[in-house]
Amino acid sequence: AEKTIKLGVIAELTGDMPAVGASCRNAAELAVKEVNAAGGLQVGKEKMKVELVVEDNAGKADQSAAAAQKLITQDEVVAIVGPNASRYAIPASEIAESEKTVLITPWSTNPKTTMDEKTGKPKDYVFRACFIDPFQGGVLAKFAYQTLKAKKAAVLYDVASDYNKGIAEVFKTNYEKLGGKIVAFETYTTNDKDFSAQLTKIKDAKPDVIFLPNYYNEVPLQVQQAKRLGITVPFIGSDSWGSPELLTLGGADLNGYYFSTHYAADNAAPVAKKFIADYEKAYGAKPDDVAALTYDAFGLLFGAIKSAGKVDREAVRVSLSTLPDYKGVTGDMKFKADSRDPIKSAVILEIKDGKFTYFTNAKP
Amino acid sequence: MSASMAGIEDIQLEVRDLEVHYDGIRALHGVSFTVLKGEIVTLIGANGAGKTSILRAISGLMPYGGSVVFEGQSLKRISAHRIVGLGIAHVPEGRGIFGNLTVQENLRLATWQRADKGEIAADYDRVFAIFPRLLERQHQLGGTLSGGEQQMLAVGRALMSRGRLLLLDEPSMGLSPRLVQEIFRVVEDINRSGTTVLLVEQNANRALRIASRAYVLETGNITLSGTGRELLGDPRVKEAYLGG
Amino acid sequence: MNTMRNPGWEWLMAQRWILPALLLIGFGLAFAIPEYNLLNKYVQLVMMYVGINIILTVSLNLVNGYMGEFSLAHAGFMAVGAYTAALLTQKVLPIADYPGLFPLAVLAGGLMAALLGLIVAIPSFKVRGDYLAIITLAFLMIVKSVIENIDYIGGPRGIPGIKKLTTLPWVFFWTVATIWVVRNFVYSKYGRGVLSIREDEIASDLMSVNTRRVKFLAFMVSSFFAGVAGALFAHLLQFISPRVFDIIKTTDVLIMVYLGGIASISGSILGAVLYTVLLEVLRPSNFAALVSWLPDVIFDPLNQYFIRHLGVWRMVIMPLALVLVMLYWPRGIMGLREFRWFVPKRDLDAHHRHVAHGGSHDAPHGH
Amino acid sequence: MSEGIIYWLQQTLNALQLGSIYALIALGYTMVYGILTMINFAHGDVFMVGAFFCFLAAVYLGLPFVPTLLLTMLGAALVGVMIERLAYKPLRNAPRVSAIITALGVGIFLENFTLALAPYPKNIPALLANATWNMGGVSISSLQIIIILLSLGLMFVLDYVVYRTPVGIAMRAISWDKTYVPLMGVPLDLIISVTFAIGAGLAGAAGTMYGLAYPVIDPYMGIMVGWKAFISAVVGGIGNIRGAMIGAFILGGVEIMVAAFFPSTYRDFVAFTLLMLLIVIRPYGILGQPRTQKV
Amino acid sequence: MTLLTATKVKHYFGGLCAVADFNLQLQSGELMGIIGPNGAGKTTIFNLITGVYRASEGSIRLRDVELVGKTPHQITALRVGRTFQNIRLFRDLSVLDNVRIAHYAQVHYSPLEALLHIGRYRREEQRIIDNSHRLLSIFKLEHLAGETAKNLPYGSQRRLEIARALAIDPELLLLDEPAAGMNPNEIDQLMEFIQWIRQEFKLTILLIEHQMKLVMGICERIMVLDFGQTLSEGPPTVIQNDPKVLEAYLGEGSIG
Ligand SMILES: Nc1ncnc2c1ncn2[C@@H]1O[C@H](COP(=O)(O)OP(=O)(O)OP(=O)(O)O)[C@@H](O)[C@H]1O
Ligand SMILES: Nc1ncnc2c1ncn2[C@@H]1O[C@H](COP(=O)(O)OP(=O)(O)OP(=O)(O)O)[C@@H](O)[C@H]1O
Ligand SMILES: [Mg+2]
Ligand SMILES: [Mg+2]
Repeated sequence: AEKTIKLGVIAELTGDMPAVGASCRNAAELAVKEVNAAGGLQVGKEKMKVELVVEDNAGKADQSAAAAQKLITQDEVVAIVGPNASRYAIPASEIAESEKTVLITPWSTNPKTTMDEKTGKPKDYVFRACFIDPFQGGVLAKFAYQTLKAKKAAVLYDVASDYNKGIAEVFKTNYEKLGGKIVAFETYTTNDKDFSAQLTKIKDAKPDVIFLPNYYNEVPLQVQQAKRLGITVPFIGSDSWGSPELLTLGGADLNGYYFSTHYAADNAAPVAKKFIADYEKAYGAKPDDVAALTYDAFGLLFGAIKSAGKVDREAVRVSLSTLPDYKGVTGDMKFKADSRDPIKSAVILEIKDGKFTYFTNAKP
Repeated sequence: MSASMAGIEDIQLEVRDLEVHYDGIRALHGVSFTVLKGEIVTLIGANGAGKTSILRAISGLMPYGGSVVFEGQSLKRISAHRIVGLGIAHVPEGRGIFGNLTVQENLRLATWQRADKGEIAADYDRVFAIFPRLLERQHQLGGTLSGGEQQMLAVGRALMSRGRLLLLDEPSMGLSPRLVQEIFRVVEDINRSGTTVLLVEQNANRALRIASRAYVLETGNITLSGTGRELLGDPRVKEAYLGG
Repeated sequence: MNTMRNPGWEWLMAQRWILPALLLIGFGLAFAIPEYNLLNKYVQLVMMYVGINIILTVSLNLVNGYMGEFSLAHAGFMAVGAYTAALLTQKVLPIADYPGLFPLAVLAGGLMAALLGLIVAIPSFKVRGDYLAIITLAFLMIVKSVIENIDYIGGPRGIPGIKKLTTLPWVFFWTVATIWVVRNFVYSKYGRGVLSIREDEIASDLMSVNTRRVKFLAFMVSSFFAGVAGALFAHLLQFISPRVFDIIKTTDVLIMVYLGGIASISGSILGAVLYTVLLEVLRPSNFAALVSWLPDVIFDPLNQYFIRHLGVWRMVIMPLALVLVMLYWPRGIMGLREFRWFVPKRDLDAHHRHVAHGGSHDAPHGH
Repeated sequence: MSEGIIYWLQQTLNALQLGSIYALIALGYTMVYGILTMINFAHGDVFMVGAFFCFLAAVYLGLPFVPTLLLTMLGAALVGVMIERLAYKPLRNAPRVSAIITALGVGIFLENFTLALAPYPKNIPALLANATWNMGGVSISSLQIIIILLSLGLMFVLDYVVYRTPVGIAMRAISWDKTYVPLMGVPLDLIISVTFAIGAGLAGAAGTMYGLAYPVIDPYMGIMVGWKAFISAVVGGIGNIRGAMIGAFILGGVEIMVAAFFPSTYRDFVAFTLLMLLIVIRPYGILGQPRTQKV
Repeated sequence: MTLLTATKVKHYFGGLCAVADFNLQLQSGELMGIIGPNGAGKTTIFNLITGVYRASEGSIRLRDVELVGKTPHQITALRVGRTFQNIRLFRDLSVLDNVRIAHYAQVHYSPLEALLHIGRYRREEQRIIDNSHRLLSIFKLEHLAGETAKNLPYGSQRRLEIARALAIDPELLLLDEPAAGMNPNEIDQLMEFIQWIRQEFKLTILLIEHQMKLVMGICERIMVLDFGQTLSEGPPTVIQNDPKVLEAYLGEGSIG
C-alpha cells in the first residue's frame, strides 16, 4: 500500500465544551481532505496521503493524556493537533513533551501550556497557533482606555475558568497601569445562567465600559440581562466571543460592541476567504475561531513536514520551529527561536448590523 | 356443612392447587380449599406454614401456580387493585397502615374504586360506630397510632372498600386481651351483616370458636379440615395449636 | 449467590494460594513492564488509571456500599490529596534530590484528606440519607471554591508541570494496600459495625455498636484512600486544576462502584476495570482495530458510517450499558457478594462450620 | 428612594426571580422524588430535553408561545413516562440506590444523545414580548413577573393536588410504602406513571420558561439545574411541595444575596457553607418531618 | 439487691405525654412483666431505659449508674440487652454476623489492629466466632449460620433476635412482646425457654407481653401501665383479679 502520514487530533467532542471539539474536528477534516484531494503532501520526492486519527477527550484531563499517549504510542502519529482548552492541553502536552512528539494546540492561550514549569523555558515539542492571554489582555486594556476613552471599567468573568480569569486579571493590571479605574471586578461560576446579582452590583458602580472575557454562549445572556437591568454602557470582549454562533445567540443585542480576535473575515487574506467558503460549504455554518486556528495548526504542520522533507518527529519539530513566515487564515505567524508562541497580531472587531466587521488592527 | 354439599352458587372463593415460590423455594405445595358465602373460614398453622402467602396470592400481591376463583371469576391474571374492585378486601399482616396519612385519609384511600358518594358517607359512620376511637383520632397520622388503633384502622379501611369477602391476617397480633375480644366481636358483627370472612389467626382457640369451618396448614399443605367445633375438639389440633 | 455454581469455579475460588500468587506476579510485572517495555506506554497509562480508579472505587464503596450512605464528596477528597501532595513535591520536599520522598507526599495527601473527612463524618452522626448526600455535595463544592480562590495554588488555572513520579509499581503498591486495608477493615468489628449501620442504625446502636466511632473510621479510611488516589493522579497527569475534581469525577466513581456492585471489593475492582477499559476500547480507532478481522465488505461501511463517529456515540453507549447492567443486576454485578479469595479464611469457616463440604455458595455480603 | 434601598430592592427582585426559576424545576422534581424517594438524576436532563423540544417547536414549527409550551410539556411527559417504564419500573423492588444509578445512566444518555444530534448551543427565540419597566431605578421585566407568578401558581395547584385530592393521597401512600397500595384498590402503576408524567411535564414547562429567561440552551444545561432542584427539594424537606418552593427560594436568595453583599468570588463557598449548616441544624429540611418510625 | 431503679420518669412526644410517672425497682434476678393497653407507654419505657429516647424528666439507674443521658451503645455496654416489638434484625446480613455484631463492645482491639489484622485481632475474632456459635447452637440456629437473616422463618427470626440480645452479655434483658405472632403451643415452648435462659445466663428479665398465658405463667411480679402511669402492681394472682386491670386491660373474659 502507499505510505501515509498519520496525524492525530484530540478534540473536546463530548463533555463541557462540545462545540469547540466539533469545530476543531470539522476544520481538521477539511484541512486533510484538501491536502489529499490535491494528491497528498509533497514529502521529499514523493507525494504522501495524510491520514487523520481523531480522539475524543470527553472534556476530561485524564482522557486528554490518555488520548495523547494513545496517538503517540499506539497509532504512531507524526504530530498532534489539540486539545483546545488549556486545562486539557496541558496534560496532553506533558505527554507529547516526554514522548518527543510535536503537539500544536490551536486555542490554548494559557502561557503555561508551552512552558516547562521546572526550567521556566519553553517546552521543545509543544506549540500553539494562537496568541496568549497576556498579549490579548494588554491589547484590550489599551483599546478600552485609549480608543474608547473609558476611564472606569467593570469586569464580569467566570472565576472557575482558567481562560476567563487569566484575561480578566491581565486586563485589570494593564488598565490600571494606564490610569483607568476598575470599579467592579465580579465573578460567577461556569454553568451559571443568572448574573443579575453581579450585574446589579456593576450597575451600581457606574462604569464606562464593561469587559466580558467570557465564552460566546454566555455573553448573550450577560448582555441581555444587563440591558434588562437598565445598563447602557458598551461591552467589550476577547477572542472567546469570536464565533458566528455569538450572533445567532445574541442577535441585535450585541450591536456596537467590540472584541479582540485572531482574524477578521471581512478583511481577510485570500486564504482566509477560501477557507471560510469551503468550510461553509462543507458544514453549513461559518467557521469560528477554533476552526480557523485548527486549520492553521494543520497548515503549520503541513508546512513543517514539507520543509522537513521526511516523515520524522524530530525533523518536524526542527522545521516547525524554524518555519519562515507562515501566512495563515488567522494572519501571518512565525515562531521565535526561544518561544513556542507565534508572533502574530490581533484584530479588533466591531459587531455591526449583526455582523463581525473589521475595526482595527491591534498591537500591544 | 361441607364444600361438596354446597351449591355452586354458594361458593364464594375456590382455591385449587395453589403453589407459591420465594426465590425458587416452594412455600405452598398445592393448597386447595373453598369459602362459602356468609361463612367465617379460618386458617390456622404454625409460623411459616404459609398462611400469609395464601392471602397474598388471593389478593393478587404475588404470582402463583394453581387457580383462585372468586364468585365464578378466575383471579389469576387480574391485578391486585382490580381484585379489590371485585369485592375482596384484605387486612394484611402487620396492618399496612400508611404512616404519613391521617386516619381519615387512610380510610378515604380505600374508597378509591367507589363512586357512590352517599353510601361512602354512610360507611364512614358505620366504621366510626364500630371503632369510636378512630373518630377521636381522625386527624392523627397513622404512624403515630398505637398498635391496637392501627389494627382498628386497618379493619376499618377494609370495610370502607366494601368487600364481600374479607381477608384478615392475624388481626389480634400485638393487641391487648381486651382489644382482642373486641376485634373478634367486630369480626363476628361484620360477618353477621353479610360479609364473608377468611381469617388467619395464631390465636387458634378464639378463631376456631367463631369459625364456621377451618383448615389446618402445615408447611405448605392442608393437613386437616372441618368445622370450627370439630377442630376445637380434635386432639391433633389440641396438641399442636391450642397449647397445654 | 447462585450464578457461580459450576464445580470448576468452585474449585478455583477455594484455592487460597491464588491471590498471593497473583500478587507476586503482579508486583513482578509492575516492575518488569515499564522496565522492559513489555506493553506500550498507552496501555501502561491505562493500567495506571485502572489502578487509581480501583483505589477510588474500593474506598468509596466503604461509605456508599458497605455503609449505605450516598456520598458525593469523593472527588473533593481526591482534590485535597492531589493538591497537598503536589504542593509538597513542587514546593516543599526536595524531590529533585530525593525522589524517594514521593511516598511521603502521597501519605500526606491521604492524611490531609482523612482529616477533612471529619467535615463529612461529624454531620453524618446526625444527618442521614439524601440529607447527608447534600452535605457531601456541599463539601465538594466548597473544596472546589476554596481552591479556585487561592491564587498561590494556581486558582482555576491549577498546577501545571508536576513532576511525573507516579509509576506502575507505585500504583500497584497503593492499589494492593487499599484493597488490603479496606478488606481488613470490612472483616473486623468496625466493618461489621458499618454493615449494621446500613441495615438498621438504631438497632445497631442498641446492639452495642459505637456508631459514631464506626462512621468516623469509615469516613476516614475512605477519604484517606481518595486522597492517596488524588496524589497519585496528580503525579501521573502532571497537572491538576479544580475542574479535574468536579462533580463529573464523583459521578464516574459512583458509576464504577454501583456497576461493580455494592459492598463488594471484588465488585469494585471489576467495576473500575470494566469502566476504565471500556471507555478506552470504545475509542473509534481501538474499536476499529478490535473488529478489523471482519471482511472488508462489512468492515469498511461499518467503519465509515459508524465507528468513525463513535467519538460522540461512545458516551451514548456507555450509559446505556450501565442502565442495562443495573436492570439485570440491581445491586451491581457483584452486589453483596464477594470472591472467596478476599474473605479471610476464618470468616469463611465460621459461616460454613456445619454445612457439608462442597455445599457452599459465595459468602453473602462478603462474610 | 436612596441608592441603597434601590440596590436592595433590585437584588431582592433578582433573588425572587432566580428562586422562582429554581422552584419551577424543583416542584416537578419533588413530586417524583416524593413518591419514589429516589434521587431522580434524570430530571435535569428531561428538563433539558424540554428546552430542546421548545426550540424545535418554536423554530422548526414556528409555533407561538402557548402551543409551544403545551407541546413541550406533552413531549417531556412522554419522555418521562418512557423512562419510568423502561428504566425505573423494573427496579421497583430493588434497592433504592439501583434506580438512582439507573437514573444517572439515563441522564448521561439523554445528554450525550442530544449532543450527538446537536453539538452547538441553540438559541430560543423570544416567544413572549418582554417589556421592562423601570420603577424608580428598580427594573422589572414582564417575564420576571410571569415566572414568579407561574411558580407560585404551580405550587398552589400541586399542593392542592397532593394534599387534597384522592390522587394526592394515593401518591403520599405510595411514598410511605407501596406494597399494600393495591389493596386499597389503587392502580399503583398508573399512579406512578401519572406522577412521572406530571413531573416530567413540569420539567418540560420549566425548560420552556427557563429557555425564555436564559435563551441559550445546550445538552448539558440540565446537570447543574438538576443538582439545584435536588438541593431545593432536600432543603425544603423531601417530598414536601411547599418545602421545595421554600428550598428553591432559599437557594436563589442565598446565591444572589451572597454575590450582592460579599465579593462574588466567595459566593459558592458561602452559599454551600450556609447550606451545610442549614442541614445540620434541620436534618429533615425546613418543612420535612422525620418518618415516624417507632422502635 | 436492686438492679434497676426508675424514679419519676416522664416522657413527652411533642405534646403527648407517653410516660407520665413511672417508678420501678427491679431486683437482681427477678422476672417481671409489664402489661397494659396498647399505647400505654410500655415500649416507650424500654426505649427510655436503653437510651433510644432521653427521658424528659426523672432518673433511671442501673445499680448506681445514671442511664438518662447515655447513648444506647453506652447503655448496652453496661450489659443491658433487648429485643424489639417489631423484629429488627440486620436483614441482609448472615445469621452469624447478626450475632457477631452484638459483640462489638466485647471485642478488644484497636482500629489499627483492625486495619492491619495484627495484634489481638486474630485471637479476639476467634473468640467471638466461637461464642457466636455457642449462642446459635443454644438457639438451634447453628446450621443456619451462613443464611441471610431475612430468609429465616418468622419463629427463627424471633429466636435469633434473642440470641443477638444475649450476645451483648446482658445482665438485664428486656423482651418486647416475645410471643407476638406465636400460637399457644409455641408460647408454651417459649415460656420454658425464657425460664431456661434466665437460669443459664443468670439474667434479670423485664418483659412486655399481651399474651396473658405467658405473663401469668412465668412472671413473678407484674406491673400494669395505663396512660403512662402505674395502674397496679403485684404478683399474677393479684393482678388477675384487680377490677381496675380487668376494666382497662383484660376485659370481661378469660386468659389467652
Ligand atoms: N419474602 C420472603 N422471602 C423468602 N421467603 C419467604 C418470604 N415470605 C415468606 N417466606 C417463606 O415462606 C413460607 C411461608 O411464609 P408465610 O409468611 O406465608 O407463613 P405464615 O403461615 O403466614 O407464617 P406466620 O405465622 O409467621 O405469619 C415461610 O417458610 C417463609 O419463611
Ligand atoms: N416516636 C413517637 N412519636 C410520637 N408518639 C409516639 C412515638 N412513640 C410512641 N408514641 C406514642 O406514645 C404512646 C405510647 O407508645 P408505646 O409504643 O410505648 O405503647 P405500648 O404500650 O408499647 O403499646 P403496644 O402495646 O401497642 O405496643 C402511644 O400513644 C404512641 O402513639
Ligand atoms: Mg403470616
Ligand atoms: Mg409496644
